[in-house]
Amino acid sequence: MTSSSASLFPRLAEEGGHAVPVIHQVPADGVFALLWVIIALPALGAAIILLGGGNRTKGFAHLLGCATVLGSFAISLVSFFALLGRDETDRSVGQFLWTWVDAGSFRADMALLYDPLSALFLLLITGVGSLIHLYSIGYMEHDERRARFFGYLNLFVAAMLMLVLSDNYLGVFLGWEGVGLASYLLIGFWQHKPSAAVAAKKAFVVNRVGDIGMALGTMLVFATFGTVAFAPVSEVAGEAPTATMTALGLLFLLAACGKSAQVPLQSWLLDAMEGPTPVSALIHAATMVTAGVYLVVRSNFIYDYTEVAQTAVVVVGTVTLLWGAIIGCAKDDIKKALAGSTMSQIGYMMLAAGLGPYGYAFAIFHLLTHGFFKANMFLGAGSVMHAMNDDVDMRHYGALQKAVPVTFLTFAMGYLAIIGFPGFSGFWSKDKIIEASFGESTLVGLCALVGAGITAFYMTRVMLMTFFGQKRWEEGVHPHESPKIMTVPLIVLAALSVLGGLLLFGDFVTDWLTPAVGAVAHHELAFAPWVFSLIVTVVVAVGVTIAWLTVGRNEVPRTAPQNVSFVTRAARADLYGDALNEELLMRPGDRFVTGLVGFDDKGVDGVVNGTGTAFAGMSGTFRKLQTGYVRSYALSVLSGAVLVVVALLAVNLT
Amino acid sequence: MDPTPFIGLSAILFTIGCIGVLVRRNAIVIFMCVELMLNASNLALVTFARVHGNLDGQVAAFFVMVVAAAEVVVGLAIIMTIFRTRRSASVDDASLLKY
Amino acid sequence: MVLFWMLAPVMVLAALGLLFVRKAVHAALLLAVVMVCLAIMYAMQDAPFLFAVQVIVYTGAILMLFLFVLMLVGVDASDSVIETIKGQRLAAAVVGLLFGVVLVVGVAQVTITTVTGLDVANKDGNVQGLAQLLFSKYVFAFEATSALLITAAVGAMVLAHRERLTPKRTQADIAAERMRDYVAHGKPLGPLPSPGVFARHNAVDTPALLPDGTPAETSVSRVLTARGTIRSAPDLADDIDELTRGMRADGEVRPGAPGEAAAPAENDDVNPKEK
Amino acid sequence: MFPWLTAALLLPILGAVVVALLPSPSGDQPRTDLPQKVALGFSLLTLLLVAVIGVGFDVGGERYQFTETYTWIESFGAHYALGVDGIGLTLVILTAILTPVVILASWRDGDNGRWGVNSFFAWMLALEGLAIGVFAAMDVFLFYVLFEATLIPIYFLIGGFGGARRSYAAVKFLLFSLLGGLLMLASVVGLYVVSASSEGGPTYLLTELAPITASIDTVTGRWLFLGFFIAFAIKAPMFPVHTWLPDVAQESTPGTSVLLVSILDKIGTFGMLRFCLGLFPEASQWATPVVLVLAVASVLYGGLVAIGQKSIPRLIAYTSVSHFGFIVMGIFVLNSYGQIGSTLYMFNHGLSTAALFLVTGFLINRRGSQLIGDFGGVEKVAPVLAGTFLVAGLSSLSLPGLSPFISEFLVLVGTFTHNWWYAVFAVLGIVLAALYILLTYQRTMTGPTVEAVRGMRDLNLREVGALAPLLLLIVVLGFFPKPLTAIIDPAVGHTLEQVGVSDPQPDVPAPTAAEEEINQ
Repeated sequence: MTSSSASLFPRLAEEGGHAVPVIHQVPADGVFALLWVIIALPALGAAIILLGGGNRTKGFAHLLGCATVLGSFAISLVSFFALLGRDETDRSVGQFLWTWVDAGSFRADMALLYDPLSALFLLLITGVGSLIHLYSIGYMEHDERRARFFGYLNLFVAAMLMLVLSDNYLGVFLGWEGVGLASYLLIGFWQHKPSAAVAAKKAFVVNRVGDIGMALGTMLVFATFGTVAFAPVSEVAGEAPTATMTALGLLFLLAACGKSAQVPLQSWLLDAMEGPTPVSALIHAATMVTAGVYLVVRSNFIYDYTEVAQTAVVVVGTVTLLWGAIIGCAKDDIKKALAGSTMSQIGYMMLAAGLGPYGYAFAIFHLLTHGFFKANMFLGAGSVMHAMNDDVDMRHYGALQKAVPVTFLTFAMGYLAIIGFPGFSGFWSKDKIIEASFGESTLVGLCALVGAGITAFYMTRVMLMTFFGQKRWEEGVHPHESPKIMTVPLIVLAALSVLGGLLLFGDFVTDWLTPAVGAVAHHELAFAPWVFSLIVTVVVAVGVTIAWLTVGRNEVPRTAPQNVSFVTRAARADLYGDALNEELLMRPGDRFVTGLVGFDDKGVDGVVNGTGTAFAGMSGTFRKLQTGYVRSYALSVLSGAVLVVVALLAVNLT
Repeated sequence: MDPTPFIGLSAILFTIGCIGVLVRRNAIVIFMCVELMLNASNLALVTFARVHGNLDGQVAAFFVMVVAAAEVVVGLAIIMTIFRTRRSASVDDASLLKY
Repeated sequence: MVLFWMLAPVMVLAALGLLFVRKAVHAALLLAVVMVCLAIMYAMQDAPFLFAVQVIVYTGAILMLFLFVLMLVGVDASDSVIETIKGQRLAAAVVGLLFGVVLVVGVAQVTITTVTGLDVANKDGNVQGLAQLLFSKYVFAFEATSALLITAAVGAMVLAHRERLTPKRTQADIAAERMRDYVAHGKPLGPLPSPGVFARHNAVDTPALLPDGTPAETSVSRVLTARGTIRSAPDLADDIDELTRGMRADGEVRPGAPGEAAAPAENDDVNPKEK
Repeated sequence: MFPWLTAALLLPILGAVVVALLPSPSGDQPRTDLPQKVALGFSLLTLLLVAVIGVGFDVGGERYQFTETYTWIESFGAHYALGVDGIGLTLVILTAILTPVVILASWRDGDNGRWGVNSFFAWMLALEGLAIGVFAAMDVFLFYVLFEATLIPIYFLIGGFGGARRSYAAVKFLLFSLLGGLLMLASVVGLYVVSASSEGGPTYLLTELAPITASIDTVTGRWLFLGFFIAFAIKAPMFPVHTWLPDVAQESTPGTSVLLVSILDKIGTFGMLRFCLGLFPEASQWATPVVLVLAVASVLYGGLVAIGQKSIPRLIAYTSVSHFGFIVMGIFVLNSYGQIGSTLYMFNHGLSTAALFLVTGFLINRRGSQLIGDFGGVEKVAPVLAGTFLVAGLSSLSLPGLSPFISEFLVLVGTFTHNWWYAVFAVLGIVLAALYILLTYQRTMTGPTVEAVRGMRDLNLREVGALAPLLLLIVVLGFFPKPLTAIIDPAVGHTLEQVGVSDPQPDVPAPTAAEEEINQ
């Protein structure tokens, strides 16, 4: 690696302390032979439900949907413990299924890679997925298309599992777009609402922009290394030119931005809240949106060799964490507030992932805990909406803690976790990230710190507006607690939100992930870690206090006040991200397309039709020669004869 | 006998026939002019037969006559038919073959 | 050669006449002159068979056909002097003369040095020589011409044949139609009355008199009526009056003079066409 | 040896004759659907025959198999010579699969034509036979004759059955095609001159011609190449000679559009691969930059203009322009990924566009309007229709897991390894694809159900039966394209060998041993 003294971020790799891990796969035996079943089960479920049709599968679709995911969870769990029992060097299990694409020297296999990283993801996806499936049985009970909903959910789980299990970039791409499709279908699940249909399309299209990065990245990987599989690439990654690695890193960052709703491709996530709430919990909080983080962490053997791309990841993460947090502060729609928060939290993960070996493990750790508490909160929000007749406006809530006690308590667990209340899971994971980012750069660290404060502010605001204060309910709303099938998953997730921090106990997570992402590196910090924890806690407390002072003490108006500061207006408008897209892309794009259509009709086709018209005009002129008089024809025949004779004479005379 | 005047006469008659076809309008007269052209060529054929000293030219002239006879039969029948339907023997009246 | 120089101007003049005469019949006669002269030239050039054929087939058959057709089309049909196609005459003259000039120039290029003559070829006789060629070298062409002639004959028949558009009227149809006419218009059932037959004057140009003394105009041929060479009944009546006056010198006059009787001549009997 | 390919060529044509001679149904009799049934029977028999050919094809064997060669016109060196390599076989199979599907889907479409039902299905079968002949022709002259002959049935199919301005569309199509055909004829004549002056005398036989043209004079070669290329570009169609396609798609019946876009247009790209590259390797390399620019332009232009369309068939037509851009791009990047991808793309595009045309055809037939604005909320009343439309659309936008993805990706990989600039621009096409498909889906299928579609029936059994094989193939080949790539791979290898290029090597080749180890 070439050194760059101008860099803000000194690299440990340069000092030789960090070894980029190389993936050595061992054949799948024992329980690992069943790896493919983990994907196949939900895929089968989706196929049965979707091909069978809504009416025929109505009776059993929800049960089948849950059963397949629970089955996958069981296998994942067994596999996890099996992996736990292995040597650290044997923890990358490969399973070859079949050759997918084989063209010339291009080859991509349907092959699975089960290593500590994917193991954690499997647990998250199937575990949280199972809970959300169960919850959906209750949440979607009155929807006549519930069977189809479960079909889509299963499809999503299958695709997501493909994404994290594939051993090559093309397979990741398959899962990548598969989850995009499922997300599209689920956001637009209530597609009779035009807003849902538009949001679904927007999500897909924005994701496609990110997919450009994924596609080009995969191509560049192939062009550089002659293969798209992780293992061989990780072996020789160090020999590739830095420029290539930078390009790869930026391309995959583009992909990650799309999938994980990072600035500048963040605009779809808030709109995606049009989907049913379990979808928001599963796809747009816990799993799919974290795929970008997965991609960056999985490609650690690329990012470790390129500072520029890493810096880009850090910048994107930092900007997004603030961006999302600010948006979250202004939203009155409970789901959108949570979506802003999701964006912000993924920003943290991105930031961590961009820190390289200092942060990979913490990114994943935060990803897990976030998966727990954010799913918990989304489901809680769903439960609240369920109680409030699907009203999402927090200004119509208030004083719900008595009406929906279980939801309140579980939501509170999630709340404490996300703001980083000491001891709760979010405290451990976020604290580590802030600490590591301070090690990188004071500026980034400060941003992360401020983000934590804002997080505390807006989450407290959500909490206060929803569960405390005065009743501001709509007429005829009688809040009631949700059925057991919904509250049980809430309780489980709340427990995980509280206890998720245990994963860090004895540095379990970081050690576990070492074979996949390398050992954690540590900065020499100015203060001891506990000092950072203290600072973070103080900042959080400040955020909570501000929220209490502004929201908790005052009456909350039932309609949003309009004479507010510019910052609030901007935050309500998603910091003008959509407006920017519209002005910069959609409007000119529209005009360009209209112009092009006109050009095609009038220009390109005009040339064609013009030629036709010209010939028609010419023949119109020439046909006048055809007078119909035999004698003029005879005259022309004679003239021809004269010409022939003259020609003959001319030839003979010369 | 010098054959050249014969050939010249043939050419002159042929030309007159041509012009006749072009300027006359009565279909029957036009037909006569065509006959004149055929005859003019016959004269040339016969003359060349004498020049070359074999009878092939005469045979050709004979064939021309036969063909002319057939042509006249059909042509006049056509003129009759047209006359019957259109009450006119002028070729300018049969000008349907136009734009 | 003398003969040639005598005939040639005649032919050229006759041919030119073809261009300028107004009546088609005259054109046909001028063409006949050209053809006969040509026949003589064939004879001059040792082609007696063609001479005969020219006279018999061309002048005899083809020209007669022309005349027949002219008769059918109308002998008096003549071209109008006005040219209908703009510039046709001028263009025809220019192109035609150009053609002629080119032709003549072309012919003049060829200098015919030796004339072989047909003495050798005609040693067994011209007809025999031609027959020899026709039935050996040109036999296929000859057979083809026979097919051509048959086709032409059939073609001419087909063309001249008038397509029957309605079923042929049988005698019964005609009789029935007459009855219908009689019922509807009171047309006489029988044949038209024969013209008047008088003791003194027995001619087709005089209408017969009906029992009431009126002339029956249908009794006279329509052609005569059209030509106006008909003697009207009043004329005849005058004659008769004269006669009777002469006969009845004592001055006794017969009642119902024909002059008055001619007045109601216009009735249904009169052919509506002539009306 | 049994002349399998001749049989596959003649069987549909025989079917066409039989169908044409069947008594045509008159108004007062109950409908027996006899022409449809007989046509379907013949097309299925052909499919069976082609399946036998496919099974009998030896992947490791000769390049051209099932060859038959008879001298046709000796003085031209023209032969009746048939034979297939992997590329030709792929397209023959595509033809054989699509024809029965189209016949089944167009069951009622021939009822209101200018001519009877019989002629509609007879022309379809005739087209199938001729198309198989084109793909199997081993002689340039025979190829040319069949290439032009395919215009006859398709002209009557467009001009006889469809919308109000079908005559305009048919004539436009014909004129475009004839223009291309004329240029190609010039090149075919030129080939005669070239081969006649060679040692072996005139020959049009591909196998004998290739060595002759390989050493052709550069300038001549380039001119001859241009004649072929322009004809194929019009056929394909590529920007800027594409404008006949939207008109035809708009006016003709869906079945006709499928036969045209999915099968006939492939002759263009097939021809580029076999004739342009096979006969004029030097000229092909010379033309590569221009062709690639045009191809990328087609990709983007087709996609952009598709977004702006108001009529669904026109939109699909423009998407095809975009897709053909990809195919041509893959062919002219001159490496195995691109060309395997292109050949696969031809097959997959055939399937996905057929599905898209047919399902939108069903939709349009029900509503009686082609305009996107006349639909809305169809998903609610006809979920199966909406679902199949979505799957067909997703395959058109190359969603991974559906067969077109693999081909598109391979083409892009090929382009990337050739020159990454082209790939960067072409890859924008995938965003455009998402836009034009999903916008259409959103506008027609989602939202509140508009009044006019409220009583719309869902797909019936026949329609599902026509679409199911297509969608099944799309999904199966999306995960397991091996049967096709296996037969295409050697053929592309031969083509590249003729051109004299080989695949670029990776900068940092990664060891593959580790992979092989687990793969056992």
